Amino acid sequence: MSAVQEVAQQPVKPIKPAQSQGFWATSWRYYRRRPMAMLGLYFVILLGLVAIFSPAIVGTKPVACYYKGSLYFPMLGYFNERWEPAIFTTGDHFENKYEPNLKKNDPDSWAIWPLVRQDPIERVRSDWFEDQPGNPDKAEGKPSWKNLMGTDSNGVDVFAQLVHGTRVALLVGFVSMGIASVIGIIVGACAGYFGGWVDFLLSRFIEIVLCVPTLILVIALLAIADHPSIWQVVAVIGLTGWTGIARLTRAEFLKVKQIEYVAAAKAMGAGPLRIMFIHILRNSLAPILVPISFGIAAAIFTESALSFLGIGADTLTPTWGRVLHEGQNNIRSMWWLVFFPGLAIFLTVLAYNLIGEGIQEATDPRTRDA
Amino acid sequence: MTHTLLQVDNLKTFFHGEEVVKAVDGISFTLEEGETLGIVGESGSGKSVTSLSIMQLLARSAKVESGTISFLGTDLVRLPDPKMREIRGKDISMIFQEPMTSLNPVFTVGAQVMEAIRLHQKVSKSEAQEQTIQLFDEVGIPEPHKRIHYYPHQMSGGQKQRVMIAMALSCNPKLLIADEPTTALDVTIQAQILDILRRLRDSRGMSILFITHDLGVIAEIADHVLVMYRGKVVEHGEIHQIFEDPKHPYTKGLLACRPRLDTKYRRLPTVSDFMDSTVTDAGIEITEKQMTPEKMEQLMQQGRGRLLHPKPILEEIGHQWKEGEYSADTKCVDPAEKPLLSVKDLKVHFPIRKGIFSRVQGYVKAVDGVSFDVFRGQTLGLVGESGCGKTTTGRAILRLIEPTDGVVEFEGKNVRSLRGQALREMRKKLQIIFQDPYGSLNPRMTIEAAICEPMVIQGIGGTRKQQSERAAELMKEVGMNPDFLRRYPHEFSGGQRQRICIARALAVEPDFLVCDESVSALDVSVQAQVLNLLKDLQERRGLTYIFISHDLSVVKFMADMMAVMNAGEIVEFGPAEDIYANPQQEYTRKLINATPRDDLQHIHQRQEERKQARAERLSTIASV
Amino acid sequence: MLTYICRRLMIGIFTLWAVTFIVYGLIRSMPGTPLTIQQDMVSMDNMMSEKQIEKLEKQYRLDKKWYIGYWYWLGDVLQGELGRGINDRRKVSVIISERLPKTLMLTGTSLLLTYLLCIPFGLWTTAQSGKFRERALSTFLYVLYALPTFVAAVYLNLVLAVRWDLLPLYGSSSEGFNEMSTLGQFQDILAHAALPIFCLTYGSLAYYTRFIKANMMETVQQDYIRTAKAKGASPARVLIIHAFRNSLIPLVTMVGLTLPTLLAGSVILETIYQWNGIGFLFFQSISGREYPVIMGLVLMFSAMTLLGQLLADVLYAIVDPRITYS
Amino acid sequence: TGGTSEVSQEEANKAIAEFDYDLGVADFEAPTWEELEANTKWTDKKVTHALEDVKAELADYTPPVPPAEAAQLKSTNQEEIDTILASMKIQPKSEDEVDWSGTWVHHVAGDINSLNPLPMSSTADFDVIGLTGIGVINSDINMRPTGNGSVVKSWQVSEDNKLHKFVIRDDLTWSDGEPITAEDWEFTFKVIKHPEMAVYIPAIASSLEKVDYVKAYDEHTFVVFHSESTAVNDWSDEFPIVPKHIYYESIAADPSMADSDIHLQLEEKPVVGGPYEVVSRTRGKNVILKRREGYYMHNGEQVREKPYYETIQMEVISDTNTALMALSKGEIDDMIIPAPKWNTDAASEDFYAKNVKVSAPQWGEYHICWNCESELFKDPKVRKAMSYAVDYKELLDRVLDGLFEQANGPFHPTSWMAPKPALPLYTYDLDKARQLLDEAGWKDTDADGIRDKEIGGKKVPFTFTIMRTPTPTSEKVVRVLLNSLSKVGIKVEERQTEFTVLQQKAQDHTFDAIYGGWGSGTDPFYSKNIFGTDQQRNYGQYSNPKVDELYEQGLVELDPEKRAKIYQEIATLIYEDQPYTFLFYPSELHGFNKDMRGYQFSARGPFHYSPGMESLWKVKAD
Ligand SMILES: Nc1ncnc2c1ncn2[C@@H]1O[C@H](COP(=O)(O)OP(=O)(O)OP(=O)(O)O)[C@@H](O)[C@H]1O
Ligand SMILES: Nc1ncnc2c1ncn2[C@@H]1O[C@H](COP(=O)(O)OP(=O)(O)OP(=O)(O)O)[C@@H](O)[C@H]1O
Ligand SMILES: [Mg+2]
Ligand SMILES: [Mg+2]
Repeated sequence: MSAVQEVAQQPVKPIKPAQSQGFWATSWRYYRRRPMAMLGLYFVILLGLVAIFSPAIVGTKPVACYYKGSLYFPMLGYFNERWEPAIFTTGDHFENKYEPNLKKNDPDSWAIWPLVRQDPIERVRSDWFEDQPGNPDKAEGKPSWKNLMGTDSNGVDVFAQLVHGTRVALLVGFVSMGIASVIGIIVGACAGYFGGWVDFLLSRFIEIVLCVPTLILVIALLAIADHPSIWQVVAVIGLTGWTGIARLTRAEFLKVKQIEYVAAAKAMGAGPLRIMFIHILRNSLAPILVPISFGIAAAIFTESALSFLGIGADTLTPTWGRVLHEGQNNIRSMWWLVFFPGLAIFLTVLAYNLIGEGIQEATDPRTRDA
Repeated sequence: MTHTLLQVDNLKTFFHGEEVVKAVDGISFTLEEGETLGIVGESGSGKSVTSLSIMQLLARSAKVESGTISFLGTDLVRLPDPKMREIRGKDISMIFQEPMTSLNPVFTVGAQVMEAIRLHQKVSKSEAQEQTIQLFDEVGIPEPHKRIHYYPHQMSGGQKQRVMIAMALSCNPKLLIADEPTTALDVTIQAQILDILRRLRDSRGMSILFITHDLGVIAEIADHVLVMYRGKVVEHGEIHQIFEDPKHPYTKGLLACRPRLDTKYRRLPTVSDFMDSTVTDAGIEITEKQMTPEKMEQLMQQGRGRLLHPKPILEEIGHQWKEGEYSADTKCVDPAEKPLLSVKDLKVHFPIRKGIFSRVQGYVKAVDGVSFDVFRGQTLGLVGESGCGKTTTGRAILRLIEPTDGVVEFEGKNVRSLRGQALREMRKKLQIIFQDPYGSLNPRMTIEAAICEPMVIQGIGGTRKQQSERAAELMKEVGMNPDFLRRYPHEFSGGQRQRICIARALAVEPDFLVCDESVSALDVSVQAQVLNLLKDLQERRGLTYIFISHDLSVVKFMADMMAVMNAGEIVEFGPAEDIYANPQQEYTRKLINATPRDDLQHIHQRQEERKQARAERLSTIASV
Repeated sequence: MLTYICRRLMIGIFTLWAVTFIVYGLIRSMPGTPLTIQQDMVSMDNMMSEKQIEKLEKQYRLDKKWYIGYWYWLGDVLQGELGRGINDRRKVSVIISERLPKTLMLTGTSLLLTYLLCIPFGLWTTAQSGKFRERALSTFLYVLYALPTFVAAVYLNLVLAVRWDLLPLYGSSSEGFNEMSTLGQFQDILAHAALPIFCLTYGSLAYYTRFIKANMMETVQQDYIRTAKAKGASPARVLIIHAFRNSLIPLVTMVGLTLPTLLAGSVILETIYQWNGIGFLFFQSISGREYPVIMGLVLMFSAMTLLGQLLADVLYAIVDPRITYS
Repeated sequence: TGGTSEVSQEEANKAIAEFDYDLGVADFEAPTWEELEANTKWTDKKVTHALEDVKAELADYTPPVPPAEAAQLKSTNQEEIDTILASMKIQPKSEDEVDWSGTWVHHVAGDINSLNPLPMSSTADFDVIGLTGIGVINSDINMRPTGNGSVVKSWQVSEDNKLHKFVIRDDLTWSDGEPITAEDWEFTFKVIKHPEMAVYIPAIASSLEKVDYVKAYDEHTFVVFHSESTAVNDWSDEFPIVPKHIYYESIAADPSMADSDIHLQLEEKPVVGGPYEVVSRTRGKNVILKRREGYYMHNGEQVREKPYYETIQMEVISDTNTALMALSKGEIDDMIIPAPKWNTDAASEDFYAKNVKVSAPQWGEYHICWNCESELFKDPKVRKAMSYAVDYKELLDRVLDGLFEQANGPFHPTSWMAPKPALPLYTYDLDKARQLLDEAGWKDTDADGIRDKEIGGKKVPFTFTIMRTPTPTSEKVVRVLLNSLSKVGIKVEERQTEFTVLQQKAQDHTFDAIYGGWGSGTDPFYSKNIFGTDQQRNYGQYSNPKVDELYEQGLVELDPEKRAKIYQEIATLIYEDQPYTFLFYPSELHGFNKDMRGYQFSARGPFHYSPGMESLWKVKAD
């Protein structure tokens, strides 16, 4: 019998190179397919762009200007005061009033202005721009076309503060949680994987850090620093905020290391690092991702809470937490001081969580296709 | 008078992952009440998916594209979930293929069976426990009173499988779907289980959908057989018809490939000896090939012979080297040679704790004083009933479990004293294929990564690219499509996963390999291919194996020396052929006798018994 | 296991020693001493004389190096004496125990409520994962999360206490509480605690719910869940009995980590609601550099933290039989 | 818990026997009565009856508008505020107007630490003790010391002003019925002076530093022996007293006054001598005071003014938002309104429904303190430049809502010690500031936008840190300065620190600049510890020998006219040296329930003088 039978209607695919992408590359490929997760990512990227271009979006210093025969970029002053060309400060005493001074001192000058002419630090006065009245303050500072999100009780534009505050909002979250996750995961992984006396020592270490109140640590550390800035605060949040992650990692490792594939990896001769970070960690992401994604957002709260307690950043750095804090003092009369930063924080929390959820789903081959 | 219990019509179940996988592609069959339908087929041909489609328990990415599954007149495909739930467990129950991962790790096995009972029967807790103990007893779990309090990880593979069986049987379903229910069971237990199934079927009119690759088992139990190949049914017929007069080349191949206790093959024929499949635009074309006698001869003659222990040792253990009794190419190791692996008085005792605060209650003596030597290039077969400590022995050798006592020497070095780099070196040479293939694959690693990993770790195989090429090659060698490399473990069938594990173990080109039930889930054709591969490697590279299996015919085919284990101890040790021909122990004899038989006479006899039993039942029903 | 617990408790004492040693060092290195504030409290017209300051420094052991001061403190503790408040001259144990019940009432209820809510939320969102209603609930919880407590507290007060006069504005009990009937007392406590408990609870819901969901999503992929379904167990049963049990490990960790918050209280809420609890005390003690009180509180927090960790570790072995401690 | 004394009776007895009350005064040999009378020439000092006097003064007073009408005003301008103040200060014309059974719920922001007057430390303590305690000296509304007529019969001083003799009235009783005698003063003084007690009562001990002894010569006469003859000895006569018969044994047994049962009991219900007594105390919540009959009635006769309120409830609310809501809701009757809330929460309809708000000047000032020893601020020119760089208009009108006045010195212009005529105010003049900085050698030589100067061979940029405490106003105020300084080429970092940290750095002089404020003492002599060389509160290390000398003179000069001149001169010198950049004089902002009457504002607010709290009353509802 030499029947030729057609068995399956399987489509014949071109034989692809068998080379497959790495775990993370594949995860990224799947991540991209999740619209909500991508939305979250886009939002964070948007925040990043806003952070980078904040002085061009809103500010009172020209993005670029031509003055007395040279080209300047005064907006850089928003990143660092020293980057503002001295000719405008100690030189010709512009006192932040660029428009009238440019015209007065050099009729040939020209300037490219930020999209919105508002300042994140100072109240814009009526003599700053020809066609722009001064900012209202206190309860009069309701959102309006001039001040999109209103002004705070000093008359400083809230929109400008939020836009410039994204720099801190992003960095605080990423840096503090970056530090915390790295320490937390490493410590937790070692403790959970090795067990025995390693676990014993590391667990005691975790406990000690857990027990030392952050508040005390913050006050003590900031006292040591000569010029405490937001970075010290970030460092402290990071250096103390890892214990939860470490405990969760440890617990997951305790569980996952019992599973057969760990034994399989051991049998292959995989070293502990490989087993910990390639085999177990990938399978323990679920509980760790949540505190991280929330932690990134929560750092904004912590920053504002610290300023509530009287420790924290200098006020010349606009932050969301500061506007919120300002809102707290005027909570009944100036709702916009709470609403807009609250909204920003909400969107950030949402975005980070969508990303977190996306990562979880994209890294789990069993849920990827669903 | 019978009526149709299950009717599957043109069922198509596809997976929608990165590419569409047509796992089940238009199959139809019917199952009468009280009937047993055996499904055999190539590994990955869609057997499990079919059964999961019936249960409506498909993975999230799977979808029933078309077709109906009519169970007693209701279409299960379109049945809302609450209704389906009433059917599941009560009317249809299922034994899953991989018992290792199918049991909830945080509940005692007893609790899990009791739950199944109490979900569908109104019984008290103690009654349910009573029933559970009885079920455990029936499926051959020793000490059921104690075992119901064990957690899955404390049970051996076969024991877990029996728990699954007990669970599925607990509610007297109308339809039992058994997906490879006996892969991890030794033959005695397997016989016992088949007996139970037969009894239940005949006394209660239960229908069974029996999926297996083991034609012997099919022969023992099935009325009809369905042969699947790549998602399609290629042959369907009554049992004796299939065995007597197979039509499809694939079926013919299957029947021919199976190693029997009495075959004399050195290498096994594979399905490719019976047919050719070519992939074309239209699909797959199958051409039948004739098995020529020359080829048969070649299979009988070519390949390595057996390599026995040095003569003095043979003498010592009571299997004297008798010139002429062994086949011509059977050799003995030179007496001067040192054993590659030497196990002395190995003991592994697991503490048993009870309650939260209580201390160790006692010990399970999983391995209790095992000693043996394995020489380079040898295959040691390790058989014994399920739970006797085979896996534990294998793991203890690799130090995946710290032995309680005893010495394991590999290449003259005590394995227990190795640390760090030395341990790594040892593991490069010493590999193990785990009994639980699914569990031993990292769910978040593509199998390419999984197969390449040992090469990466041991720093062999050249560049990444070369490593993936080698991975692709290995895939081909174990009979799988290299395209699958980008998939994840959960996207494979049971047999495919097993092959992946084999490929992974071979990736580092080890000197010594412990194969723990490594071919149990493979259909005979693939099994033959893999076994041939292992033999070839042994011949080419002088590999040494410890081959753990409950399938005596496979062990006999593979092993040079054989150890029979019982309750943690080796009860018989000697040249494999000797032991088969002349078992010394009652225990060994029992094992050999219990091997399923698939000769036609036996099948006819079974069918006769069957008819009788059915007639009896019908008459009792009529008289009521 | 019992020996394990005993051993851990012994080690815990050592850990406590290390923690208190570090904290003592830290608080002594914070700028300012109890005297800094006391000097300021003296009226405008007067100053403390050098002599007086010296005397006080001696009394508070500020004249000694911090590590020496620590041993004195430790000596007192070993004699069962935690020292005395500086402003409030009572014994530290008295000061703390006076406030503890109030804080416990808030935090205990809130923690209980959080877990009682987030577990069903977490399970529900797992079951409904990806559906619109799940998204809606999650987003709503994120909104709550982003809503600062002090904002919610003030608005709730404004509406419920001032405008509608439904609930008391602040405080933990009404005047004449002791004369009320038991039922009346209960109602009174409930009315006073309602808002602070709400404010203390709502924010963390998103976090815990998401946490549970994340772990559950991991678990429901496992094969044994399929087995449970094959038994015919209802989705709720599958989720609650089979899947949930398997995602308890991280949850237990979380419980262990949140246990100490029972004693921590919340500075902001306690201030807004004039709820004299531990949180406010702690904050006040730090600003006042009330070393003995800080140390007493730290000792208490630490003991609780250690207990939380121990509890979690013990529970691991209970919820997952594969984990053992030898 | 902790209520039971761990000390056994025997131990207690031993402790009592061993406790030497004279330990703190052992060095002083008091003269006998005869010696005293023989060697001293006494002059009488004024003794007044505060409440009676106010009543008498206002007996014929007609308010500009009826109080009920004034209560409708919303204090949007000074005129309205003045009207409210003028109308509300009235005293009842007849007994019937007063709600004698009224309750006054008085807001205090911090917890009441102690009901025992000795260890009192917070303003809230001070409020309670003001109502429950008695003292011999009152401060009148102009902050001048007078004898307290409801306690003393006569007050005489020696020629050198070192001996002060008091004869107290014989109708005074403690709340447990025991008479109050001169012994109680002597006893209390010894307790305060006792070295062992210093740690428990640091505040009060410091006020008696310059008093050698208080001796009771008979039941009603005691003499205060001052160690120096100064213009402010009168104030040292005033210290709170505790009953000897209660504390004599208990303090000896338990000097901490916190452990033994009796002290714990006294802490909840002290034995007091003042118009009110404590009926209940809930820590962190409130203290409820009741009018004490034994105060104004003696042997069945009314001997003093009957206090208006039957109950005064000191309600602790630390959060101002909550307190304001409580005020709106009518749950509290008065509170200090934080400046940022004046035009917001305290201007809302629900606030005015039950309340009025008023403001009145206060003798305090806010400033930026420059560290005069630092390289940056050594030069007075630089400090002056700083003062020119403050945008006062922005600060006062915008940031401070026009509530406060610009300051130019330590003394409020309305006070007797402020220079007359007033010194000119500093103006916002960046060009002047630049000029002064240039003159001081600070120029932007490297064109990086920041001025610098060569100091000791090293180029030092003009950057500094300004510290402040975490209050909303401080932040805004400092911002104004920061913004303008950045325009003159100075980079300022602002550092918000915890109060204690700030305080410590101030005391250690490890700072560049601090934003801060001083409240007012009773007498300008206190400012010596702020501006005197090396004084404890001289955080900025300002030093001017002339000023030091003047302070010495001011302290001993007894003639008020000459004294005023001395302090005016000090203020002028400070104005010239500008160790501080003075910013503003704060006003007391206060909200009252519409039912309240009788409040008048002293330089320290409506309460902290005599009669103060006692003069407030509640109108009877119709
Ligand atoms: N989740 C999945 N995604 C994609 N493909 C899958 C998935 N699960 C199974 N498959 C594919 O479906 C096909 C049928 O699988 P099935 O499990 O039914 O095989 P089987 O006949 O039971 O084989 P075995 O005997 O090896 O268990 C296989 O080729 C497998 O690779
Ligand atoms: N962790 C453990 N704790 C307690 N008992 C265990 C544990 N692991 C295995 N056992 C017990 O040890 C015995 C031997 O188990 P092992 O897995 O070696 O059997 P096996 O011979 O491989 O059986 P099978 O063929 O069924 O896989 C079994 O009775 C099992 O219940
Ligand atoms: Mg299968
Ligand atoms: Mg096994």
